[in-house]
Amino acid sequence: MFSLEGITTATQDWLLIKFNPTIALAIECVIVILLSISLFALLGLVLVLMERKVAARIQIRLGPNRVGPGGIFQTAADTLKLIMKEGLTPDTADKFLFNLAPFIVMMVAMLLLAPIAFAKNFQIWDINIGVLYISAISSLSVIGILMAGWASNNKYSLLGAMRSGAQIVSYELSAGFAVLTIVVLTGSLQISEIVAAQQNGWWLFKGHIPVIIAFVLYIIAVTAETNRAPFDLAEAESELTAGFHTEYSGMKFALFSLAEYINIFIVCAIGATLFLGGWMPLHIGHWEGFNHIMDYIPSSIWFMGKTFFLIFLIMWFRWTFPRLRVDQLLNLEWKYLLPISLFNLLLVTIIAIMGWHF
Amino acid sequence: MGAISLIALLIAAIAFSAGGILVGKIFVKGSSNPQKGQAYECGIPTTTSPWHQFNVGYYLYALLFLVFDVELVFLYPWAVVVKKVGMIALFEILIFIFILFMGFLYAHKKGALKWN
Amino acid sequence: MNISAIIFYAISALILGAGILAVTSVKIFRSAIWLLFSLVGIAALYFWMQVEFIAAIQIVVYVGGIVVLIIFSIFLTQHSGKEMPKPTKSKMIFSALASLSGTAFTYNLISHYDGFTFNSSKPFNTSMNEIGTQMLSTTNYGYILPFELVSMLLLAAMVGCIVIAMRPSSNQIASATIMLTESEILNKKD
Amino acid sequence: MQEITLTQILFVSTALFFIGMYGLFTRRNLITMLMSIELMLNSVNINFVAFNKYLYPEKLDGLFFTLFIITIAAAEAAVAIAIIINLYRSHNSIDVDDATEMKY
Amino acid sequence: MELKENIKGNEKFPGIIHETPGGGIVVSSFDSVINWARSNSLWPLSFATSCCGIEMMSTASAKYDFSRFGFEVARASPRQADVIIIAGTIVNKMAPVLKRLYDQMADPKYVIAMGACAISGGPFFYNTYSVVKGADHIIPVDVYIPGCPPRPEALLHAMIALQEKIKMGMTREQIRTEFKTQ
Amino acid sequence: MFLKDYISDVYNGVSSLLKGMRKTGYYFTHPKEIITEQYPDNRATLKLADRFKGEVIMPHDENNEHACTGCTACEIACPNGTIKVVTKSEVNAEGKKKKAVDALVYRLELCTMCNLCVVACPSDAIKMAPNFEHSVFDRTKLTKILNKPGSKIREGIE
Amino acid sequence: MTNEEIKEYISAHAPNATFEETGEWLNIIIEAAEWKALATAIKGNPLQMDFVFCLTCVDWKTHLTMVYHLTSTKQRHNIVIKANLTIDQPQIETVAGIWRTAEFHEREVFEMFGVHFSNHPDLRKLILEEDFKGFPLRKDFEDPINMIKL
Amino acid sequence: MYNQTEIIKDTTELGPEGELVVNMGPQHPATHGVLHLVVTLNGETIKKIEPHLGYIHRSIEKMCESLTYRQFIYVTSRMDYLSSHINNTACALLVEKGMQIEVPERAQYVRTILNELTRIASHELWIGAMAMDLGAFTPFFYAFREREMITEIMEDTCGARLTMNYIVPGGLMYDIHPTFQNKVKAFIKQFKEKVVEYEDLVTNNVIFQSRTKGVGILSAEDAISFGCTGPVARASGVNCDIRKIAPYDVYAKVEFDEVIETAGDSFARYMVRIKEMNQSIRIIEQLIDTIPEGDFVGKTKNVLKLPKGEFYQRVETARGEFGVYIVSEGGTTPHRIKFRSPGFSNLSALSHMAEGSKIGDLMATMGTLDLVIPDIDR
Ligand code: SF4
Ligand code: SF4
Ligand code: SF4
Repeated sequence: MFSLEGITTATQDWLLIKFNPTIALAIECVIVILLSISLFALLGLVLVLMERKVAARIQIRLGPNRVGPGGIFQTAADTLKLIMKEGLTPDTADKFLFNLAPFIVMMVAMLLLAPIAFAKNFQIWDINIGVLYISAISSLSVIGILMAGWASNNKYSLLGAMRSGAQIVSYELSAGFAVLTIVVLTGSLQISEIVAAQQNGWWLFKGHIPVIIAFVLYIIAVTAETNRAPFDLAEAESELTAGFHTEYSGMKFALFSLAEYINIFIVCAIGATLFLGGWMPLHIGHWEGFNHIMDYIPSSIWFMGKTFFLIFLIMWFRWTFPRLRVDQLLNLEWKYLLPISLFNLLLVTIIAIMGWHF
Repeated sequence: MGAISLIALLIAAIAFSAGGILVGKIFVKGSSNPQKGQAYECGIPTTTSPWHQFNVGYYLYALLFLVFDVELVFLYPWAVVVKKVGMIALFEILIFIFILFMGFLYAHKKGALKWN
Repeated sequence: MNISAIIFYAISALILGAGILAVTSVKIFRSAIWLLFSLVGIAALYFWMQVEFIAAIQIVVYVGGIVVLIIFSIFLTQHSGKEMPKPTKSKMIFSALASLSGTAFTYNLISHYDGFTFNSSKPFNTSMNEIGTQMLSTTNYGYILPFELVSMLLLAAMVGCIVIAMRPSSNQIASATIMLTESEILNKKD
Repeated sequence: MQEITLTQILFVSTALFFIGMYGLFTRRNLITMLMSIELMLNSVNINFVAFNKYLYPEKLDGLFFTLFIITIAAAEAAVAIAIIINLYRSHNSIDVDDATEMKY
Repeated sequence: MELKENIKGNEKFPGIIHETPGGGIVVSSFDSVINWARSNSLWPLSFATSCCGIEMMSTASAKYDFSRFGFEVARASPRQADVIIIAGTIVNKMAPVLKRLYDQMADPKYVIAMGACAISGGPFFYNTYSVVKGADHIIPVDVYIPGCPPRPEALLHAMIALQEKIKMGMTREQIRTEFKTQ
Repeated sequence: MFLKDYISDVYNGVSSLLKGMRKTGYYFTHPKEIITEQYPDNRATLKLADRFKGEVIMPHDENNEHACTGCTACEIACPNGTIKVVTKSEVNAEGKKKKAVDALVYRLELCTMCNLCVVACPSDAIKMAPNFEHSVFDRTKLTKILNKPGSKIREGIE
Repeated sequence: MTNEEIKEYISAHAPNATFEETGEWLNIIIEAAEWKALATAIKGNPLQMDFVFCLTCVDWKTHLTMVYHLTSTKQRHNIVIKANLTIDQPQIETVAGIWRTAEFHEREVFEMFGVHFSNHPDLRKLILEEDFKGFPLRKDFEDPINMIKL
Repeated sequence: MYNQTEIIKDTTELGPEGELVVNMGPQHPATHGVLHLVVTLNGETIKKIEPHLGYIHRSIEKMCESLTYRQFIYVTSRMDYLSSHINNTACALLVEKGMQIEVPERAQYVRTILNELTRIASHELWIGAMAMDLGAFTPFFYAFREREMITEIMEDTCGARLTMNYIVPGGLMYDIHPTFQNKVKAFIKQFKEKVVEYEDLVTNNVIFQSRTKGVGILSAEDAISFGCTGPVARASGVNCDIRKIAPYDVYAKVEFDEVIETAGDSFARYMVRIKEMNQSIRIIEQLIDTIPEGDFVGKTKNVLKLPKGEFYQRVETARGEFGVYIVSEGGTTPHRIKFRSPGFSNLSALSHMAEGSKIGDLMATMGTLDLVIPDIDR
């Protein structure tokens, strides 16, 4: 893998030379569309396989290993099968909303890709409200779930949807506060600036204990926001069979689970950007030699490495903990996470104003 | 690229989902039977519809969320300029958060955060 | 027609179409969903006008908060699958006429008013820095007082909500406990 | 056609306002009425932002007004829904026609 | 008894192959790709009624681990499942439920009858008034595994057999859909 | 006091969770603990317990002879009618008429592997075999005739 | 408590009771009509028969016999109480209010034997289908469709 | 017969205001088989639970009336398949009691060891299944690893993994496998090492504790009144261990404690089972080295005929008291046979325990009741 900065600028230059600006823009759009679709497909395949492999390792078994070498085509087979499976719509459902819901969750997941910096200068749109944009768009995903749950006309779906509605909105708060701590330290919402601020050290290390607390809060909150175990009440198998997507089958179901995995990727990418310096290599103070060596590793690898580390963390949670009960889940947010993050924000503010961080 | 990219992404999402669903629609011929369209409820015919008014204990959380959400929104512009404005910003936010924390404590006292 | 205009028309169509469906749809849940689309459309319009901050807030507050709240309250108070009773024909026609004429009248007013002075000498700057600084400034054009007042408003709203929404439920709990004790007595008897 | 002018944006906001009004007239259900009011508030917000952008681009007051309107709308919606739920509990209906009778 | 021939080879196939009425089986390369995907991604419905269900759980457990074949995605909802493993006795009261579950599954769907009970009522064949004498009276079954209960390897064997059957396009499901399109 | 409880709550909770994660993390990093045996691949080395009750078989020796006298003891012992002994009259070498087994019909689909028939058989003609790969596509394939075609009763068994 | 004391106590409450001591435990045969009163009596002091560990019915072709196996978790003595019922109109008072486990057991006996438990709070079929005809555990039960005789 | 003539009910029919009637089961991951609960919900709170049984009613009692005393034993291992050995033992004991058959010491020892192994296997499976109900998947795999060792031992000796049919009236079907003792010892060693793992993953986990503590409380009086037995009753402080009250086989000779907890909640039930496994290990340790030599089966007639009369045998299965009640007319088949299953009574307490709690609590409660539905339906 290389740093992708060169490629993008070269392409853009070439396009601008060859065509007039409008057509160049159109072609770029097409490129973005193709890239994002393939990223989606690839991420879906990789993450699902990774999840299954991680689960298997933790559970002292082998995991998929018979489809292709080491089982790497397992998820490809699954996807192909899901595409080629009947996607039925129950007669009793609200057909329009039932079929619309997967589109909504997909669109939300896709829109969230825009501000993520995958590598140095490789970003679809460095929007000036970066992290706020992320929290805004991700708050839309709850609608998709509520819609799916209601439109299915199924009791499990509805209960699951309601649960996840309450859960997602609640945990948005502490995720927001955790993000705010970094905004306070950086003084900008723009992703590129946040990354740039970590030139000489990641916030996780620079920001003392408050940032570490914020990081922990962030991880917990996004785990809940993406409906992952131990907060997967929306699809709690033992309680609500399959939760809000009980009635979905085939590709529509695949879209839901794909969106779930993409959301995990995105929140982990954001987490890596905010706390672990995004594509910034690991730099330690004034160790010039060390920093130099780190610079040789391409930025995209840094970014992916950090993101996948966080993803692994979230998977590790899933395969370790039992699920919380609904009221405990909401309690956790309102009684623990929210007060702690409010207090933590004040601490960080003091640190930022006093300039106590490195 | 700017905002155009958002539209491009939207198109990508729609194309991706619609493509997947359409392929399935075209190539798979499903059987049909009267049970298939019925809601799944552990293999028992459903008798009551869920589209029926029932108690949700969650709305109180949604109410509180709304309040805190608006607060969070106001904190964003503040957070951006905290470093520039300095101490005043800290005091301003102290008052702001203090007032809201009062509300939070009130809610806690009243038992609004307790599941009923 | 340039791209920006096309996008504007698309967004306007979304806003107005979804808005109309929101007020005419017979299923209340669908109505809420249409409202949601209309609100998202408005956010898109803000995006189009390059006030991203407001757009984001529109989505966070309206879509993430208010619509979810509305949906919850629908579940609590409605048969969400049942069709709502249609208003009477005459009422519908009357309201439609009133609204249409209102629109026509206002539009007439706007399109013939040429008092709008376009002084686009300075670019429209909505960077977060600007907003933040002005919000926290204590000078003439600062919004620090409203900013602090907002917290009071939110506090009031929160207290109000809790007081209003919690009261009858405690009654219900009381009545439930009475019923419970009764049944317990009955159980104890045999 | 050229650039979009202020007039066109104002037309959208006007139309939205009257759509909200239509809803307010025809609906008899408190929640749907609340939804209509939200639409009307939003049309006002559009106006604020549009005027700010087109007429006074050097200032930000329109934005702040929108911001505060959204805040107030949120607070209003929260309280309104609390009231609606309360009303529903005591009357078992949130139809305005029923609510006027105040039976309990 | 040689697995390689029994399962890998197409000639010596366990069981009879029903000829498709009206012609042979044409498996185009497109079909074979699809069948490859389908056979390698059989998500079972977590359906277990009695003792055999415990052996099904054992098959899922670390020692036998049917996730190696990609079967571990047990779905609780029939909409997302591909195969019902009827693990256990089916009684008259359960029969409509099983039928309904099968009906509610999205196509294509397959059925494995696990254990004597699911095949024929097994130990409860005689003198019982409530046991269905074979699940294939209710829904079409693709693969039968005798045993009471069949050991986990036997279930894996049946799964492999089902995979082969799908790859050959010989499941009842596939034959039925071919009927329709003709 | 309240604050202390609060903090200790958080601390205890987090530490118990971390302990759990350490355990799973241990297994994640120790692939040696994996106990999976890979069934179709390990088929050559797979050794089942020799007592494993997989199906009832009737051992035949190299002369295609078995030990079944056709006494129907197994049929009587079987709790659910899995075995049907079809007998025939046979004229043996000395010219005496004798009952002999024509077909020992065994319906694997019904068998519950309870071993009662084996215990009941007076001449140990049948036994349990540790086979398990019985999967078929057609239920009728499961009805077997245990004595091989043309087989005879072994000399000297009454 | 010895069997003699138990007998004495029970005779006081159910004068028509006869006793039988051939089996493992003391068998008490009573009239169906006496059952409820006796049940209340033996639940309390001094017998404290608070635990019904088996409740079933036996079909003798001519009559049905309800069999209650009782024990005391405090004193650990077991008794078996039997009550004969007619085959045409088997009816006995419920004891679901005394021992709550009886509720389910009686429902089971109701559907399997057709014994009617008067005053039972919820006497419906528990195990069989709603429209099941007949009482399967009775000796004269025939089901030619489902039952294959060996 | 199974055509789709079933009428599809109109789904617009409405339940009472504010309530949601949800069917849980018969096909539901948490009902462990085919229990059907009709749950009336008010929000997430359970207002009423109504169990519907019979989805696996196999008419075993009727069937047994036509099976001989040798044959009917095998059916009992299909009832509570997780304690199949113990069920078989109960039947064998009853026949032995009725016909006064002497059982050799060796057989009694082996039976006891196997019974305890079965109990451990059953509890292991339960831990996995319950953890799964509560949303933790990994303990299931760890628990099955140990359980698999037991099944291996069973397979060596009895020839089957789950439904053994190893016990016959009078003793055992055949002698134990030569490696039996060594394998059991190896298992004990491994088990002692690994059982502490559950502490990290399950017992001490805050989430698990808060999900189970104070959930599904059953008081001692209720437990007795509902006829609960086994770990369920013992967690409420009722001592009801048949191995202590009416010892059979060699339980009178071994030392072990009856595990009693008093809280009566789901966590107590969990702890009872964990501790019970340790007690089982203790019993096995006492017996495994002292299995006497000798016959493995006593002298029995070829055709077993129980004398006229009534017989009852109680044993302690992994789920509680299992009773066999036989009315014999003196023939080769019983006149009436009744199995008193522990799960049936335990289930009847479910609605009492779960009413007023959340759906999530129902899973914890139901999980710790350890229901085996075929045992309940018979
Ligand atoms: S085949 Fe045997 S093990 Fe399987 S369900 Fe039937 S009785 Fe149980
Ligand atoms: S093993 Fe049992 S069921 Fe099978 S044939 Fe022998 S006696 Fe019959
Ligand atoms: S197998 Fe044995 S018992 Fe059966 S008929 Fe032959 S000799 Fe007799």
